[in-house]
Amino acid sequence: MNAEVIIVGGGIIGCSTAYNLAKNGVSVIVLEGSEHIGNGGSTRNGGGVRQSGRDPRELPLVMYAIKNIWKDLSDMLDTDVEYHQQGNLRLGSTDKHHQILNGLTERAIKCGLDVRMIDGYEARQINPYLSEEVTCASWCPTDGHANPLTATMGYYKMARRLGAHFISGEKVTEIRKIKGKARQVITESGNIYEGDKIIVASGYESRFIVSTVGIDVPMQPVLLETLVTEAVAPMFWQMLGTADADFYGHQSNHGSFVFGLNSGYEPYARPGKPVSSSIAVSAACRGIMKYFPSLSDIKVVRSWAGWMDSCADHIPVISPVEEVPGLILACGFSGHGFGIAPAVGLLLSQLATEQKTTLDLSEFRYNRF
Amino acid sequence: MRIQEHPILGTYDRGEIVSFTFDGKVLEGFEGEPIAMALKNAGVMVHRYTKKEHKPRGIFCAIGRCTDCVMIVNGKPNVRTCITPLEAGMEICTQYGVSAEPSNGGEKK
Amino acid sequence: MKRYDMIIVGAGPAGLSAAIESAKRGMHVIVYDENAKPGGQLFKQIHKFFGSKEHKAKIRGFRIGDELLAEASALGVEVVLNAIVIGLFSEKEVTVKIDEHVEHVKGDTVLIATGASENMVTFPGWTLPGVIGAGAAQTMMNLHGTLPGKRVLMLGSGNVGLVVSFQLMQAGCEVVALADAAPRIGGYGVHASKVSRCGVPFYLSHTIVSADGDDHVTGVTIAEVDKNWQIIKGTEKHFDVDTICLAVGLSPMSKLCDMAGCQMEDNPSKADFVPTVNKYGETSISGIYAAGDVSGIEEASSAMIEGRIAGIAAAAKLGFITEEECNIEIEKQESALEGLRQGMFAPGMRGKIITETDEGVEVSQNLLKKGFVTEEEIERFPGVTHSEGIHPVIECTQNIPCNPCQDACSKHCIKIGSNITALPAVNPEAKCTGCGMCVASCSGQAIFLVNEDCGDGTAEITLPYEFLALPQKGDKGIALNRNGQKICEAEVVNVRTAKAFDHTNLLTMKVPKEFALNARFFKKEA
Amino acid sequence: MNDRNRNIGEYIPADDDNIIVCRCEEITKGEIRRAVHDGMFTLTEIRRYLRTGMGLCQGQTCTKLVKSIVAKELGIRPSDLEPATGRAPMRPIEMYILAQDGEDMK
Repeated sequence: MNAEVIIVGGGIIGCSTAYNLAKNGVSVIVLEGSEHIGNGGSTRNGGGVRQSGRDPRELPLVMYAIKNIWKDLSDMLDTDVEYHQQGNLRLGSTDKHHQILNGLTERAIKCGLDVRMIDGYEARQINPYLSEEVTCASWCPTDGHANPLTATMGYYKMARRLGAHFISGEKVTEIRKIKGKARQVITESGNIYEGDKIIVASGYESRFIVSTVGIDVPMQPVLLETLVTEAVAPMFWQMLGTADADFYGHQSNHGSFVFGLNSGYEPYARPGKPVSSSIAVSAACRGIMKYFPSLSDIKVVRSWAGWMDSCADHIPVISPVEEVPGLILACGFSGHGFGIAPAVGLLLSQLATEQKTTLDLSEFRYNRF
Repeated sequence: MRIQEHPILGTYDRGEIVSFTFDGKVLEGFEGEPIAMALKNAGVMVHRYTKKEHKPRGIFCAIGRCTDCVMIVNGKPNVRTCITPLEAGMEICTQYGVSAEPSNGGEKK
Repeated sequence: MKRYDMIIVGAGPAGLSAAIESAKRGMHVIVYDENAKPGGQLFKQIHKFFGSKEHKAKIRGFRIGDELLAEASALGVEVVLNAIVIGLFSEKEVTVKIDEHVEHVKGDTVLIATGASENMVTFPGWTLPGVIGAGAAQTMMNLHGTLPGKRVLMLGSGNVGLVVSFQLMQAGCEVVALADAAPRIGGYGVHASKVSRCGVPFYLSHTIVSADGDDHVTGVTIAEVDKNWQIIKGTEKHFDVDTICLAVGLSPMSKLCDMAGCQMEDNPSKADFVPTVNKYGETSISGIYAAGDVSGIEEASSAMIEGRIAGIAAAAKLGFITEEECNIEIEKQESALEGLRQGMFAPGMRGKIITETDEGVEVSQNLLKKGFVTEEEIERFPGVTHSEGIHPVIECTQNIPCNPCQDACSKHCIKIGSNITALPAVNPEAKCTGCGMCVASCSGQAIFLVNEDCGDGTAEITLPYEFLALPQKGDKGIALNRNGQKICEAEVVNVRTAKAFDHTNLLTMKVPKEFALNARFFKKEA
Repeated sequence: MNDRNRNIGEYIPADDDNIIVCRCEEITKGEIRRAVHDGMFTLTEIRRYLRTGMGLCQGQTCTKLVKSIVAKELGIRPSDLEPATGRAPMRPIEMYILAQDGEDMK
């Protein structure tokens, strides 16, 4: 099967790229290795659409997405992506926390972001549910959150409506060069797909796929765990985080809270199917209750785990690979891919059609390591 | 309606008669029986109205699975009344969406 | 971390049976159950069970639960109730909520015996209060002494629908109709017959069109369906009811197996998504077992044997018994299981149309469509004979795994033989004394003692009676036929209750002798 | 291999499209059918897109119903569809109770 662009990976990056390409009349085939669209980090993340706390190199991407895309995304995708832009509180309770938050804040201000340090009192003015434990916070009013599930499926739905051809359960094993250019994608079932450009956006798996054309990206899979609560009446709409990153999350439109966790043992999770640990949810509950005592009675209904592709320097690779003409890499999102996905999709579509990209991508070169 | 005597089971072990309130009205039931049973015997069929369509719901599975019978109990929403034992003085309220207020059914936004 | 030789999730028939077998062999076993009472769904089952003596036949379900629990406790098994298992993690670590905290425990083996949950069916109004699961009705009546409603329509003619319909009447409800979209009754004919003779009409090939009511159910409309399950316009029937009971099958509650990472399969013959298990009940994860409904919907008697097999296999795995011992014992259990899986209702027979019994007797079509065997049909079955004086009439017409009646008669009037699913036959050589043990022992309430001609133009029929108020000797009323229709006047001439009958009263009524062959129930005239 | 471009026909509105299937999240049969035609070919995708089975009961009531609707719409057998993954906790549990976790707390 042929198309102008073959995208390997049906996550939100692949889907948003397919959407941007299909919208411009470019023929696309998207190959998803698992049975389900958006099965990796795309639907397994905390839904943050945030600028604060981000690596300065990534900031232009997310600032662009927030300014130009997120607000209209629900209409664009004919899907409620539940985007809320009501600020981000990153909470702390010790001097060390203050130091961490202050450092992040100063760096972001230098990049032109509207973010500042506030004290516990002001934090409680913004979010009255916060306990006295909270003594400091960074506050970025233009941050927010969205629903990763509907955003990912929305991009998929729209891309498909616009003519992008998705195939799931089609695990790519090899990229093959034809006369010096990456042109063919070969799958486990033996099928061959051919295109002028091949975009690899398969999370950690990208590593194995691009190694078949002699490329490597230094990254490792790291487990992420999340808990979801029952729905309760609306309490607050800010995105939350902590200086220690021991939990982060928000209340969704549905009324449930979604909290990402960090028990500290995630880097030692065994490879294979991502599975929840027996202790992480409990540990997170203790952390959440310390800052939000009024959530103590709320019931946890679900927990899940997923792999993220953590890059050596914690920012992604979004880059054409000149030494393998035709190959474009988009991986190593290091757990912050969701908020920037709308921008990344646009930029990748520009790379694939050899247009000048709206934003400079030189920080995300594949050969920076 | 209570079964007074059953041909196979005889009579039932029941707790003390206790009072509780349902939407402010004082009702009686047996201590320790599921809240839903006390309500059912007091003629209460509707436990809640749903969030989106505002439709009535009551007992459905009676074993804590389906969560249709949830109500506000002592201020806590989403309490499965079919498996929560009745205690004296409990304040039980009809749940609207996820709230006790008919006007705010936990509507989004 | 606290560690057990075996952690069992679910204190139902499978879980408790496994606990007994493994503890018997020296294992340190703990059983968790989320309910306040042990026995799984057994504790709501008030009817006598089918099966063989060895597997607790003719004992009422809730007593089986009590017996299993007592046996397990005597063997030192810890049974923790109100214990909600949160998850089964790697290294066979179980987290469980007990009271207000969470415990972490590990098992060298784990048995998942979480049972099943009820299937549901949609129709306009199905979310109205008053539409309930059949299990909910049982819970309300048999556990909490609460009537689900006054007038009930039952949807579903499987064993659950039939048994619960009968229980509803025992509790004092009126069952206005029993409907099923299938063209044939799905459950045991004997269960259908005992409902039918109480006057409940059966509507096969009928489904619910809608439940009516604003805030709760006030009525229901059913209609006939065609071969493609489409409603045939103009066949609607309306009933004023306050309750609609749904009994449309069960599905394995296998989420814990899935979470643990066991290989799953969607197996229609096991009624849905189940863990793949080997002959020991072991899943794809070494040391994790599944038994009972969670690994495929069957009767409680099968669940008990599956539990035993898993318990024995786990004992062998952990070296508490040798492999040889294990194989010998499991072989015994397997042959018992094989026996239970014979007959017309065997798992392999699902969906098949049966026209003849194993004995070559044509099955009653009326039974399958209307819930009762007609007077003409009943004569061809080996349990129905005629002789002078009192004699048993056994209206058991399907091959089901059940044989307590054979042992109940000390005079050997009833013969089933070694094949547990064979139809009971009356032994013409033996002499019935009218003791009534057979009547009380028949879980299907299908045995009657009949004296067709008392010499004064009357006949006497002794029937099982499990309702209140219990009629008294001398009470006058009406006799109903197998279809629940009034056929003649009747007088109660004897009512026997005995401990050995276990709440099945034997009511003897006198009717004009021409009705001896079809008067099968007594109703006191109001 | 699941080709999302394969022809499953047009979405044809039906009389019973407004029937609630997922009781917790109040998702109708029509919404589920339309989602299938919008490319949601697996139960997991339907769940992510519509929230079926993600309410308080955790899909214990509607999973089988949703499965049969999706299968019918796709023209496949229900057994060809894999249900969504089972996840802890198996029952809703309060945060303050989960926080009380330890092995020897008896």
